[in-house]
Amino acid sequence: MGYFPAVEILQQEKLTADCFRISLICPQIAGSARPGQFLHVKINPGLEPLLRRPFSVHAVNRETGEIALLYRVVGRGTRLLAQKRKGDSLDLIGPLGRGFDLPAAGQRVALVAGGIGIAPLYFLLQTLAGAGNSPDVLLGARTAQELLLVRKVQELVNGGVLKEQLSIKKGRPGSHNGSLSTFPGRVMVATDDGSCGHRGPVTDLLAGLLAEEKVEMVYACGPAAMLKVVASLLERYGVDGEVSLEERMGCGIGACLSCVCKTRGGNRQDFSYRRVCLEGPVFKARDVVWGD
Amino acid sequence: MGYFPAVEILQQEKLTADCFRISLICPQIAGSARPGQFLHVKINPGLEPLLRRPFSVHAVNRETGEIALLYRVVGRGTRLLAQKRKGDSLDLIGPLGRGFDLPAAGQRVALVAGGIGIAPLYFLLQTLAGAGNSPDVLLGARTAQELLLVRKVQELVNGGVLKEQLSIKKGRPGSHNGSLSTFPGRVMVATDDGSCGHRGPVTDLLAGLLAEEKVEMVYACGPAAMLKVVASLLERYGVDGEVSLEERMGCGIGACLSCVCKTRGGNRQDFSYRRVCLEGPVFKARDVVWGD
Amino acid sequence: MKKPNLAVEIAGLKLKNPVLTASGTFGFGAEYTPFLDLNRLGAVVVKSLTLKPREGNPTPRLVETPAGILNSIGLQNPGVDSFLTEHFPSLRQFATPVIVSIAGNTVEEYAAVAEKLSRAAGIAALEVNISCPNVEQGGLQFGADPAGAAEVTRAVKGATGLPVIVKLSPNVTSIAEIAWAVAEAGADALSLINTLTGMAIDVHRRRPVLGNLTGGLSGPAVRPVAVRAVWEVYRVVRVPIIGMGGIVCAADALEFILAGARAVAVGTANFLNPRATIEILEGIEHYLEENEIADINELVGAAHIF
Amino acid sequence: MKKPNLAVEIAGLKLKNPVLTASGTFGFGAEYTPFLDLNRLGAVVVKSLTLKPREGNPTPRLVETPAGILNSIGLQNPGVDSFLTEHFPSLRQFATPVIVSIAGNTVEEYAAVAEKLSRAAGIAALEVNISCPNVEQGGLQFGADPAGAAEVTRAVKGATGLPVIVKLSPNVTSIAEIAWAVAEAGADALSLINTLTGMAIDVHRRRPVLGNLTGGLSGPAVRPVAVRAVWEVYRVVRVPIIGMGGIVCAADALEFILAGARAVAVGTANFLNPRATIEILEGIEHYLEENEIADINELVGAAHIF
Ligand SMILES: Cc1cc2nc3c(=O)[nH]c(=O)nc-3n(C[C@H](O)[C@H](O)[C@H](O)COP(=O)(O)OP(=O)(O)OC[C@H]3O[C@@H](n4cnc5c(N)ncnc54)[C@H](O)[C@@H]3O)c2cc1C
Ligand SMILES: Cc1cc2nc3c(=O)[nH]c(=O)nc-3n(C[C@H](O)[C@H](O)[C@H](O)COP(=O)(O)OP(=O)(O)OC[C@H]3O[C@@H](n4cnc5c(N)ncnc54)[C@H](O)[C@@H]3O)c2cc1C
Ligand SMILES: Cc1cc2nc3c(=O)[nH]c(=O)nc-3n(C[C@H](O)[C@H](O)[C@H](O)COP(=O)(O)O)c2cc1C
Ligand SMILES: Cc1cc2nc3c(=O)[nH]c(=O)nc-3n(C[C@H](O)[C@H](O)[C@H](O)COP(=O)(O)O)c2cc1C
Ligand code: FES
Ligand code: FES
Repeated sequence: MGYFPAVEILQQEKLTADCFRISLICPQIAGSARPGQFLHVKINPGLEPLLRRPFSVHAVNRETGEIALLYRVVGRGTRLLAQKRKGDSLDLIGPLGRGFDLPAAGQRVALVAGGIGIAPLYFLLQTLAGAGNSPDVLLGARTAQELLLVRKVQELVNGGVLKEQLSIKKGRPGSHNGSLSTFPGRVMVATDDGSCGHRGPVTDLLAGLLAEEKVEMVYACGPAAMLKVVASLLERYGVDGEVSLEERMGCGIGACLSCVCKTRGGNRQDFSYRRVCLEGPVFKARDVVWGD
Repeated sequence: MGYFPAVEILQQEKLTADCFRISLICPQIAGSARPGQFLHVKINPGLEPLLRRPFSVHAVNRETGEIALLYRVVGRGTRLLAQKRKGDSLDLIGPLGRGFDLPAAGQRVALVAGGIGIAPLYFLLQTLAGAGNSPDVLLGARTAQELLLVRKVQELVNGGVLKEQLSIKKGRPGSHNGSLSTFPGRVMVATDDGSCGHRGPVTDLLAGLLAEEKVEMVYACGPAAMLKVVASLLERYGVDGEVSLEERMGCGIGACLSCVCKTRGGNRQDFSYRRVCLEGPVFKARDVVWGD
Repeated sequence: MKKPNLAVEIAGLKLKNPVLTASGTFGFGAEYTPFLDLNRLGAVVVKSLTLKPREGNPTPRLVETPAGILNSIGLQNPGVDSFLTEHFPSLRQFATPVIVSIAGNTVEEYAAVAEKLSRAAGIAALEVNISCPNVEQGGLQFGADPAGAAEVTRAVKGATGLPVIVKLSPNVTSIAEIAWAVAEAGADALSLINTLTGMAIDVHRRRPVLGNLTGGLSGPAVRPVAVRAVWEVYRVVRVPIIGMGGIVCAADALEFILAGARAVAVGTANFLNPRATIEILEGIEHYLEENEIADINELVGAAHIF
Repeated sequence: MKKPNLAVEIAGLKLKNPVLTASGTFGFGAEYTPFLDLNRLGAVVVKSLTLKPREGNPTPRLVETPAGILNSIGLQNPGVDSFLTEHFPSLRQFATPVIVSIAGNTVEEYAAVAEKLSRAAGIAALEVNISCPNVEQGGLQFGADPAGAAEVTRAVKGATGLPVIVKLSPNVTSIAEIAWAVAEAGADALSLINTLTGMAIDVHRRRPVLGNLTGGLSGPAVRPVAVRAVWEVYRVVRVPIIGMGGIVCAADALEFILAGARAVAVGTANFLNPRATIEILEGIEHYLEENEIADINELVGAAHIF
């Protein structure tokens, strides 16, 4: 972990209407980051915005020292981040937090990404692919236009995919089973409006996979409501899994106790608070006490 | 007076180590501004900096609709202003305040600028020159390197000036009479360290001029301490004059009473407060009650 | 959809919308006519007036702080008589209620100013400033304790038939306690908050920046404190609340309304954007339309029930 | 020129420099060791401890506001025993005094925590937090009135031989009055300020943002309020003051020192820049050198004489 007050931006790309990928050069982070870890980013010096913003390490290139962030513009900070250009710099702390526990060799793995949740899972996928593990990847979004990185994910996943799966459906969006036949390493897509892949939540696809009883380990990132469903599916099928959580952060390094989430397994009967920034952001799905 | 929330920057030039000229396109202001008026500038949207900053109208081109500001970097706001580039925009209110009362035709005029005080006087000089009046211009600065716009001022002043006057003196700076022989319309220079022109305050030059008894109207802008000396010289010689004052401003339009200065001539015996933004920034030198 | 209703009633006063100007930041209204149509405002609240003219505090009177400003104007004003003859006649031409803020050194002075203003026709309401941190007298010595605040309120109520709004200070241990006392004493509405006492020091000159040493903090920096004040007071008193403190955009104004304010006042933001009031008004209207809320009054205090 | 003296004495404690960490923003110190050398700090003040572990408040616990943050952690802490066994042993390895902040639901709990800590060797001083706005008990009910504040102070003084620093709240009508009472009750030093009570409302969900509804405002936004508090308290009590509230750079720290603080604590700024404490320390040293001031103590309260 280190403090890098001026990390140069190599490139800022707009991927969808509100999602951007920023690449930076920071060999120390590229060299040490593990999938699931995050960076705490001071977008501007001074007061606006005041606090750092946490973003997952999205991709690294250990050779070139490049790292990438993938983010959605949701508020003031991300709006200002989107204005950054090549040559500007960012102030980073990281890599922070506990990353994903990598699966045992040969384990059948599925990654479940809701929206921008693909950010950390893509780095995990890079790592798994590098280790010869070719997981199923389930990608969810509201509409086809908001789907992120499908092609890049496909490239990393062993085996091909049906091409038509990925083109936006013409005509009335209908219910559709997003499952693809080529296996191992399937990329499945779900959209809320059915404009691409399965119509419905990405967790429907996970339910299908789990019913097939071939998945041994699941990694998920996305909105809390989605993760809650993932956790309950995993419990129902008795499958292991990890989820990456989000919470508002102050320090990012375990000092301020802002970012806690309720977990099982502490001293207390009901729950104990653990810090998303330090004990997380990745938790065992079964350890999280979900709110409503 | 108007509100112009997005005025495009045509150019930003660095003139000295800490002085910049910014030119903008705003035909309404260019068309209506009078010398001595100012603009109230929101340098950035949002909170940093929060308040507007007042800057004199430095020059206008009524044909092209261009206006210029001349400013010195002294704090947070001006530092951020100096980062603006061509194509960025500024949020302006103006032109504001009472400008200089123009001299009667044929009046012998002197302009006295201390440092960045040349900002509004240059616009006055433009106007006087346009009306065929060629004033004496006294320019003061700490050192030769900080002298501003000497050549441009010379161009506007009728008659030439001795060239060597304006080159930085080699060797040991010594005492030197900054007066130039070509008249009317002399440009005289004073520097604190004597590195160009007279060594000493620019008010020494004014004292010399007034002693010659040929000046009928004086316009001055610069640090308060300098203006105070100007006012006392004018009083001693019984010469009319106007000074442009600075005070911290909130609204810039007379509503908040932040920017007051002490003046004679109100209801009260001792002093009454008048608003620099509305009744000023230009006041009759004899009306100002100077502090210490 | 039908245009949502923006009209609110405060202290018996019908306002066409809930966006007011904060005393001391909008002069006597005329200053802003080059920038906006005063007729569009819910009401104009003018600079606090005292019985006699006041010169106010020495300069500097203003300093910028992080997301805020400190001011120490010190109630400079031309006095109530001069206001009535010189400023009020043009201001009352507008189809917008004029609320006059008053201050005084003594309870009697408050009453006297209130009486003078009540004799002039056309004033919509009085706002009683017992919360100015920038004067030795007539400010916080009344606003800082429930008994003093109630006393001024009763005196003004006794001196006028106009609706009386009392403006409270956040520089107290319990603003709810003061609000309660003032409401009991007959206040028709409450304005909150006035500025927080603060200070800035010039580290180069090694002395306080402001001529008056301390000043009143306003602007976005204080908004959380102001919203909390409205929230707290809304829970204990039933008189309508005018919320203010750091409002610069419609979302800020809505925070106050959701916390319990029936109207809002815009202060420091006028300095940043002379059209702030109008833009806030339009933003509120837009929010109502977008959320299909027929009447702004439905939102007042809505954050208390969730 | 010789290096200026940065050492100060607070409550009988010799500190090598006046830059401390603010309780609750620096964990138990270990969190910041990847970023700076704890040995360089004047002292480390740890998160407030209670007798038993506490879970703290529901989330969200933090929200950004203009130039500030609202937090409602609610004194989550592992309890004093677990601190002593798990966190303190590594922290005391550093050549920097450890000041332990304590809190409690009752006067007796404050005393009990103080007693436990006094039995452990190596603690430099106690900071008594009677000013947390985020707990039902053990916070402001003691800090909001002079009698309660004095009672806790006396109880802690009676329970420990360690120097006792009492941390005051700005959410009061007169912080000077409380400071006076606490000093009379035997406090060896004062820390000011804790956070200002504030609130933010989510206008989309129409409910308060924080799980605990209200929170404590800190960061640059509150600095003018904090500097004024130090200024006021310096005029009425003679015990040394530790100033804090919105310090992010050396100039900010110097404002507090000039206003009367003998030391400063850095809180929210640690989140923005994990090396903030060190950079502030270096900046203060630079200021002294540039202005040829031989001893930081010369600056303490210097803005009062001009
Ligand atoms: C460990 C972690 C990793 C993350 N990785 C990514 C990523 O790779 N890509 C991405 O787009 N987003 C990611 N997020 C969410 C991202 O941090 C927020 O979208 C971002 O902080 C919003 O900032 P804003 O100023 O635009 O929004 P605003 O709503 O204006 O922010 C206000 C405050 O709330 C906080 N906040 C708002 N939304 C969130 C959120 N979802 N999680 C945590 N804090 C929030 C902000 O940090 C800020 O302090 C991650 C969050 C966490 C905790
Ligand atoms: C009518 C008028 C015309 C001016 N014209 C010019 C000009 O043409 N060129 C130029 O360089 N400067 C001019 N000034 C001064 C200029 O406004 C300040 O230098 C500028 O506001 C400094 O801002 P800052 O953020 O860099 O400094 P900071 O010191 O960080 O500013 C802090 C606050 O103090 C105020 N302030 C600081 N210095 C001054 C000052 N000298 N006068 C008024 N307010 C001040 C700022 O506006 C701001 O509110 C003028 C001032 C006035 C009143
Ligand atoms: C320059 C200035 C002058 C003020 N003068 C007065 C005043 O005369 N009477 C009063 O009741 N409040 C006065 N106030 C307080 C404002 O009306 C308002 O309560 C406060 O500024 C908080 O709102 P804001 O953050 O929107 O400015 C003044 C505020 C400022 C900034
Ligand atoms: C997240 C957070 C947690 C805090 N926890 C405590 C605490 O446990 N005990 C305490 O006395 N003060 C606590 N404080 C208050 C700070 O110590 C400090 O008094 C306040 O934040 C003002 O300083 P700052 O603006 O530099 O942060 C906390 C502040 C923050 C931001
Ligand atoms: S963000 Fe401070 S503890 Fe996690
Ligand atoms: S700046 Fe507001 S009255 Fe002059």
